[in-house]
Amino acid sequence: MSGAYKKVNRGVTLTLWERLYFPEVIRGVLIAAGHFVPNFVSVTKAYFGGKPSDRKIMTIYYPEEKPVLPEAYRGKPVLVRARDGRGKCVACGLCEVACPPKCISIVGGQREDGTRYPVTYVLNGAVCIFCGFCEEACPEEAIVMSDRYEGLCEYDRKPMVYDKEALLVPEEKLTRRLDYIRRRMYGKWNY
Amino acid sequence: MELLMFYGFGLLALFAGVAMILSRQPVTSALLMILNMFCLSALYALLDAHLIAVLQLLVYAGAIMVLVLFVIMLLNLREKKGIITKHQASLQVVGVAAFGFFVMTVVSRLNTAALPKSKAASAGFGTVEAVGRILFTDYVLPFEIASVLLLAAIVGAVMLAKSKV
Amino acid sequence: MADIFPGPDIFPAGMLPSLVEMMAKIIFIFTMNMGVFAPLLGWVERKQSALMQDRIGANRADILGFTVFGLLHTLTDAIKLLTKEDFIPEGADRPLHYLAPFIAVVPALIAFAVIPFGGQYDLWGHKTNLVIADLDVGVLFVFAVASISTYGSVIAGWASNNNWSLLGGVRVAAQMLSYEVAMGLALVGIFMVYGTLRLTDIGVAQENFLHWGIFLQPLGFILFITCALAENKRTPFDIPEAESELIAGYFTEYSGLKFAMFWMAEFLEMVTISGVLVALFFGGWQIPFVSGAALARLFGFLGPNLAQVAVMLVHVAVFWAKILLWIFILMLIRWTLPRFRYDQVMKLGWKIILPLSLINILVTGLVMLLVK
Amino acid sequence: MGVEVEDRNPEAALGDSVILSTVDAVIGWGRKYSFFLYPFITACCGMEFMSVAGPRYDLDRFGAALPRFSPRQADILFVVGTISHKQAPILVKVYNQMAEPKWVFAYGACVCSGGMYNNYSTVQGIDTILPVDIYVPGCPPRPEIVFDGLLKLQELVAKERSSKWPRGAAPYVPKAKI
Repeated sequence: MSGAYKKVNRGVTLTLWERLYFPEVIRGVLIAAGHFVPNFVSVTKAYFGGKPSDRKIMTIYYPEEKPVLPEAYRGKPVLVRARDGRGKCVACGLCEVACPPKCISIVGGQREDGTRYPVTYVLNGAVCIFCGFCEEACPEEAIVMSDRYEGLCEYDRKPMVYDKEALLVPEEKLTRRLDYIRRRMYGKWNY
Repeated sequence: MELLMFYGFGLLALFAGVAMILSRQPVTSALLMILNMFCLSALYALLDAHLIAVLQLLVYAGAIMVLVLFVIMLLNLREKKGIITKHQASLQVVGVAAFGFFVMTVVSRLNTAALPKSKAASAGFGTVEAVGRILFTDYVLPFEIASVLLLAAIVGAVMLAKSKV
Repeated sequence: MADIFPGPDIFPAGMLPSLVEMMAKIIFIFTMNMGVFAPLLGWVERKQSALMQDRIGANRADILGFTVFGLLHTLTDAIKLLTKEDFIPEGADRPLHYLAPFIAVVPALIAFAVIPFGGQYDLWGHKTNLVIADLDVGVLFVFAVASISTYGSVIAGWASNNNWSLLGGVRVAAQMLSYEVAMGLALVGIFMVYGTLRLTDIGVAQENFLHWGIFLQPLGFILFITCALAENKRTPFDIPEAESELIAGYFTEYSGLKFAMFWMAEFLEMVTISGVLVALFFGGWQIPFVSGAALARLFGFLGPNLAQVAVMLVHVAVFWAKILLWIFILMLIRWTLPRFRYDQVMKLGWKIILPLSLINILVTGLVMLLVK
Repeated sequence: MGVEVEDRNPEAALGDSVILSTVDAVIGWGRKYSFFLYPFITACCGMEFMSVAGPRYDLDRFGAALPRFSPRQADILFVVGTISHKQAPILVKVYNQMAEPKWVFAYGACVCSGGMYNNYSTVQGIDTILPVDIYVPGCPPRPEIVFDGLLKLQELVAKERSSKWPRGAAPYVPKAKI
């Protein structure tokens, strides 16, 4: 054979001790046991009258313990109901355009005082991908991503199509997210 | 009790043997043969020959029949074709005749010959120690010759299986 | 077996106590295996793997809010598997498809007949030997039965009329055949050291802590535990049921209770292997540095008979505790090591373990000659 | 069969302080906490599925963590990832191979409704080919949402009556032979 290729040693050549295999098996088993024993002790301690913090395992006990959500968490998208009771949405259709899976459909209308509002605002929850583009596109802070993740799963697809009433949430409940948008998102885009 | 078990296992062994021959499915035949070996091993155990019983299970029912099954399963013999099916009827007649002749000979011989009386088993009969002692004193030469024969067979198998020397 | 079936004269003197003793021992072993270990090991496997992986494992099944560390999940599994559709594929060999799970389970139970779970005790003048069948060929019997258990998997693979199952069955046959030879040879050293195949005698010989099999036969021990793992068909050697290659191997087409039986067979085999390991290498029922006589003196205040009962109970408890320890270690190995490739398994069996066990026999013989 | 009396649950009326178990309730309880799942993973949701099954969220706590790769032994078909029309016959075959009782878990927007891929190549929601028991939206769904769906499915399973089974083959018969 001509030396046309260069042999690369990727550090996988084993020493004799490693090639014996058995010592390495014992080492691996000991590592595994090193995980088992402290976990076993801490879980048993937590079970018998200890604090949950005694548990060294990082598993979240989901339905009983809720995860701590970051501010940037994007849950169910909701429409903001302003303090005067009306929705903030003006049916400009920017979210409809920005939505990647095209899950929003709006029929706009005009009130007697000249302000625009959505006659129907339908958001298909089964299609929505929780990307938050609608929130970024919205000039009125009318649609924001809430931190709601419970109750989105359904036995049927029909209840997953949300209409305007199902989407409207009072502004007071969304202050955290609105603050976050103003601080981070507008700051980022330098409005 | 012992007699009852002897008849039970004996009949089961006979049934398994006959069913093995009659079965059309090769895998079923092989399994019935395993059952037959199992019964034989039980009969050995009833004769206090524990080592032979266990070896029967270990070697014949365990190892060799696994190999047989292995081959049958890989070949997947389901339908038999060829010369045997063509002349099946005549072959059956010949087989029955031969078997009948064999049975008649054996029965007539057994009727005339006096069966030797069985001796009571001595203490420690059939144990590993007793069998080992006999193997390595009285029968040491046949034992060694057998081992050489097996060694030759192994070497031959390796030579045949090896693609290049 | 002459002890079990005492000849034509029905009810000779002293037969009733032996009959009672025999039944008690059989029932005890049966409950320990089927009633305690088979369900418990499912739980142990789940919880232990979870804790090894820094998880918490199944813990949510509850009756009135009591979860009992997730033990009830075993019960839910049982209920679900009982009520699941029992499926037989088209073109399958129906009788064999039914038979295979039973052939897989039964040998694992039978093998326990020769494993002593306690010594010999003199209870109210009746000699009690805590082993169901004290066979002269003890360990060979275990091998023989283990070789029979192969058929459960092989038949299951063949009867399912499924290519993956068939491949799994063939792999089982090849693997068992290879490792049985090596396993038998690995134990020859032990037989040479103790001079007997009878498991009770080996147990008695291990009364001295330094005469335990693991100290006299360290290499034999390593070889045996490797072969035993291979016989058990669990993860480092689970090529017959390799999920990434064969879906689920020989039990691909099994559902519901029959699948559960294969599962149970695996667990029972694990108990049996631990039993053999403890009996041969880990002193059986013996406690290190505490002989049975010393223990009897300790319980002397109870009177001779009750003291023997107490010693018996302690020994049985020690034996099962050792089995639990071994099951823990086997589980650790199962959840630590990745699966071997098929050719690696064969190479390990024929080219490494078999020559090493032969060398072990040679060295053992030489040392025994020198010591004499 | 007459009119099915729904939700006349005496246990709930007594504040869950007693168990008046009918056989269905016991079976439902057993099935609810013993999902052996068949992960039918085709796309990116698979990564999130690993996170669900991993130590942080730990699917095993619900008794749903013994993945059986043989459909005969699986109870719940996790359809994880986009199902293209090319893939649909395979999915239907796997569903039909599963032993009753069986449930289908639609994991992610693509499986629920086609999601982003509103085009010629993608199945617009697997409920067009299979009966689906629970829809979990998200792209991919957060582990919390998955657990929410799993708990909801457990409720459904606990209340089921045995008359619901067997459910039979999927309504969709693929034209192509696979």
